[in-house]
Amino acid sequence: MTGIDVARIRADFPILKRTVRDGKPLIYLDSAATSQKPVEVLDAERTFYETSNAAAHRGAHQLAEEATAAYEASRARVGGFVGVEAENIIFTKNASESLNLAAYAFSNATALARWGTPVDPRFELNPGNSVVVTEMEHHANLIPWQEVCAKTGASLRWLPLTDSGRLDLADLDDLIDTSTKVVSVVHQSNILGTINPVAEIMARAHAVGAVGVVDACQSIPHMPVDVRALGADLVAWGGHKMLGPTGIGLLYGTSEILQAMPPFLTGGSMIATVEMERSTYAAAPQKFEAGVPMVAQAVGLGAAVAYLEKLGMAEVAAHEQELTAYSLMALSGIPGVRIIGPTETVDRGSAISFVVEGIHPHDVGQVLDNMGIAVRVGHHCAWPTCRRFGVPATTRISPYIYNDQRDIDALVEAIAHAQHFFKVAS
Amino acid sequence: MTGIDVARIRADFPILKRTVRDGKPLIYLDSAATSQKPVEVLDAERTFYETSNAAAHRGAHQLAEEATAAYEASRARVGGFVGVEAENIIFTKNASESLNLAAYAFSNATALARWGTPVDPRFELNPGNSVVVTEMEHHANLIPWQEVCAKTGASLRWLPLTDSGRLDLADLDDLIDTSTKVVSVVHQSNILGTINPVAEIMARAHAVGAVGVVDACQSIPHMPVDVRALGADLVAWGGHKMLGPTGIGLLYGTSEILQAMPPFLTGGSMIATVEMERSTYAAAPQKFEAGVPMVAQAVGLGAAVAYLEKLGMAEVAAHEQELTAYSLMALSGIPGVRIIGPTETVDRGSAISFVVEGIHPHDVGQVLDNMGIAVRVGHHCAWPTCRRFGVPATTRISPYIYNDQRDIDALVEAIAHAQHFFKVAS
Amino acid sequence: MSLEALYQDIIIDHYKNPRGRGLLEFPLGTAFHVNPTCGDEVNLQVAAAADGGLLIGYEGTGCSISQASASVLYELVQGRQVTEAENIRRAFVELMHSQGHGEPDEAVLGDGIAFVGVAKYPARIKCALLPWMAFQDAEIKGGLMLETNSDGE
Amino acid sequence: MSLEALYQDIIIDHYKNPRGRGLLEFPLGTAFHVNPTCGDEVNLQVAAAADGGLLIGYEGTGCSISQASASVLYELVQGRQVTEAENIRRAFVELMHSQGHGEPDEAVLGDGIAFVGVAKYPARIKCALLPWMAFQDAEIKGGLMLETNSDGE
Ligand SMILES: Cc1ncc(COP(=O)(O)O)c(C=O)c1O
Ligand SMILES: Cc1ncc(COP(=O)(O)O)c(C=O)c1O
Repeated sequence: MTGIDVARIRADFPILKRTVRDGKPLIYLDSAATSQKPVEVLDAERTFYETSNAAAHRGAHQLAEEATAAYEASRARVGGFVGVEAENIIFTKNASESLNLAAYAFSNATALARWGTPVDPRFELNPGNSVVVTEMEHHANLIPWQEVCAKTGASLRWLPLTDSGRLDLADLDDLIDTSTKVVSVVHQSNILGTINPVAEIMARAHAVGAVGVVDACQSIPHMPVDVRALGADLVAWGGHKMLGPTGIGLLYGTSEILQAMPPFLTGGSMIATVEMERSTYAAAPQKFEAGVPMVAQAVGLGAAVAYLEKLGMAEVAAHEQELTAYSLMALSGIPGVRIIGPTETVDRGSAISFVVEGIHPHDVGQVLDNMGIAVRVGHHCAWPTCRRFGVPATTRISPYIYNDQRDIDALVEAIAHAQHFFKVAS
Repeated sequence: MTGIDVARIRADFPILKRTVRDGKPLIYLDSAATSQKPVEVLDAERTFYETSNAAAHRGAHQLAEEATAAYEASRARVGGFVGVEAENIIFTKNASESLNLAAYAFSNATALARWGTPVDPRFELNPGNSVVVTEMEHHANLIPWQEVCAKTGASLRWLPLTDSGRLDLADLDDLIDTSTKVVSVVHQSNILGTINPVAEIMARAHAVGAVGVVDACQSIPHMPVDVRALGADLVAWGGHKMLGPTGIGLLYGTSEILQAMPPFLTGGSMIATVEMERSTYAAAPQKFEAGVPMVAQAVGLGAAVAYLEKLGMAEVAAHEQELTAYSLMALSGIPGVRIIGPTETVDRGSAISFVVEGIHPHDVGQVLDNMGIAVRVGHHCAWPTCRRFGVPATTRISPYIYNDQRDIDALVEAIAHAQHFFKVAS
Repeated sequence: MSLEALYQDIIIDHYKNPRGRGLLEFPLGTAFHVNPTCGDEVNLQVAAAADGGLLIGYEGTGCSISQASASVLYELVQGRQVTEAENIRRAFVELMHSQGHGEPDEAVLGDGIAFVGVAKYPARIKCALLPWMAFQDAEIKGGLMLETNSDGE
Repeated sequence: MSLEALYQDIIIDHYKNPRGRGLLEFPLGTAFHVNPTCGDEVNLQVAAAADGGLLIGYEGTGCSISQASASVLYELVQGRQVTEAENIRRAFVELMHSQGHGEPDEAVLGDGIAFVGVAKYPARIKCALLPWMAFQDAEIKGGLMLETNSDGE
């Protein structure tokens, strides 16, 4: 038993009281797509709108002061949550924007250099250069790099996977070589649940002088993460998967890298001086935050962080670890069910993908949904990973702090029901 | 008298009941920076989180269905508000992102073409090409184009201003010539209040085969706008200035242009197929919406649109027109006050910039703030426009549906007080 | 709604025993469509017989709904004239947009009427429509239909 | 807080009658700083006299707070040794971060103590600090101070 009191936590999440599909109690097992939000987060956003709403960093009146203070307090809070200074945290709209921001540093610098703007050569890519990802990336950490390669002539490489769903690092030193200018890898896979040895990979990246990027979307919401210990230059994740509002994402960067990167979105609030012909830019984080920011969402995210800190991330991780062990055991026990990804709890998180022999994942999901159980089916934005394992799609559960073993028991029962309904061996 | 009942409207905005600076009632005249939000918008967001929160377009369970339906219903509602189909509306995080999305089409296409990806030649820029803006652009519609030029070798041109704050179109046909590939102009200036003849400019853009972009941030919240009548290919604006939540912006595009443009942010949900080496993309609007979207904010924005539709945009415009006439008269009547921008109501909106002789705008704003009046001071993210008028900054009022003549009376009194306090002639 | 109402026996039967599955030797038009959210795939081909009747070939992988829908499509349009087939296609599309309130005409839709329950599940409508969209696309590519006739479905 | 408490007479006086305003003929270091939100500008120059005492030149445009602050800066550090000036600068920065609760030492800050009210207005703190940041920067550029001594203000 961990220190997480699921019943008490559930009381903080209004949506968990609703029913679905003709009165079935909702069992939400899709937190890897997006988490639910506690009432504290909803209250924080609303209170902001009702008392301090104004354009942060854009006015001198009292509301603007309060909005700016609230926005910046949230930045500091998020920074503290992952062990860094406020000024190393950039607010984006989602993790995809954060990863695109990182990727565009390379295509932008390359284009700027071509026309004579001095840039940090680390970001300049040529046909001889390579970009390295893994075969288990979410599309958000794959396609931006494909686009970078298409725009610069660089080539994309990837670390392959073992049959058990781990990174195969046998050729690490060959794949990441002196041609490599950026290495971007997922910390915890959203489809396999695998937790990768990112510090080791980042060390190799730095050994060849490459910039290191980590996609921490599925790790930071679920376990204590000291982002500096990841050894990366840039770390991206989202707010909506960690109890925060939709519409807010995060990018951590070392001061050094943020200073070296060209801006991404440009416009108001990210400038130092502006003339018709040219502009100069503010220091990070402002440099990367053009336009009126998502202040209310930042405030909501601050409340989400406070909620998680109150629970304690070590407790959250322990709770999920326990649930993962239980789920792996329960699912392995069902004949015809195959887990796609590591089958032991070592270095794996609570998101578990599986296929049920003879039933398409979409149909599995439908039966589960009909019984009130919300899971995700499909390729989970990791289509190449599905191909690697020879499946068109999977069914995925992804529990969080408001789930317990009874939810897994219900899942097991529902899978048996699906097998019965579709008349496949069970 | 117009059909706008300010007292009734004010009752819908909780924040307007608060006091500032030691008990002064809040007089909010900074809606051009961001508007306040009626309780209907706050309720819609909250209800969404409490009942239907899930990742839109990313799941098959009931919550995901509801979230997707709510998100898409909002898209249709926003489209209807400006007279277009849902599929022509793209959700972004703010207007700055919308304008960057437009600008990146050019730098991305240029880079892609260089390495062999076929692109629509309208988006490919070379040193011989020009990009045309105006001298009254918000930084959000200036700096992205400066960056495009820096990344492609194209050059930036701009339509100059007359002393009365209007566009000087005398050289329109010379400035927009066959070298021009994109013309991007503001519909209503956020600093001068000027409403520009964008249809005429867009017609000239199209006559030379250029893409036409309009920044409608300050027009769509304030008057009925049929975006198609603007004659542009792309129109950008934000949600937070039209009663909607922070963290949501809009981009309208013709079907033809959206299909021709390369994607901007890439990742999940914007794809058709994905392999490690290459991906193909979904049709617009999905093509431009990577990652889990700002669903709750879209829902809130839908409620904002409903609120404005209930009032009627023609009524909103009439109310503001009346208030503009009153404000212009009142401000012109104060000795030492100079209005920067048109001094008649013809083709101008309610945002009015002014300087008070002998008092820096920052100090004017401070006195106003101390008396409970929230205005914006500074260059309003239109620094080159300030320079054009030989002022380092201005004080700007920007009333909206919840303001009335008493707010302007209070303003006039406060300006007199500032003149008294700083001992300048009044 | 009960699972039985969604997955009518007819659907399961077409899923487990697809009719006419396989590719054509000499297709006029081929369209490969994918449902990007779940990865369902249908490869659909059309050709015209000497009497103008349609010949249909198809293959695919995916959920029961998408694959059964392809089988039903084959059964309904194989051998029909293009205009007849178009009426059937439109009737099926309309049924899918009925939000479950449609009253499908069995004379037109045959086994297709079994999909009435699918229309209640927005995420599954795309599955059911997948082969029908590929069909329309294949007809356009094969020159059997003008693009402007397309209703965007 | 009353306007009078924010805009103390001393501030208005320095604003209307700036002390020592003007540029140096032979500056060692020059720093041009801008407040990007409001456009306030200060151009600040440093040089060292034969006795090591600082020589200050400045110009600028902007609000009363930023311009008065430059004038006070001149008054406080002109002729001082670099280390003395640094103590004054730190005391001023600290005062600005006191949120209005600071108890400034007049012996160190002279007319600078009039800025105590400014610390209550986050948006104005930047105005007051503008010349002081430019000062530090000019000292670094002029080789009078090491960059690593910078406290990032
Ligand atoms: C591993 C991973 N990376 C990136 C993303 C993209 O995050 P977002 O949807 O917030 O952009 C997700 C989630 O969707 C994810 O799980
Ligand atoms: C004319 C104009 N364009 C662009 C913007 C930028 O909008 P946003 O802050 O929503 O990105 C604004 C407002 O800030 C504006 O007034």
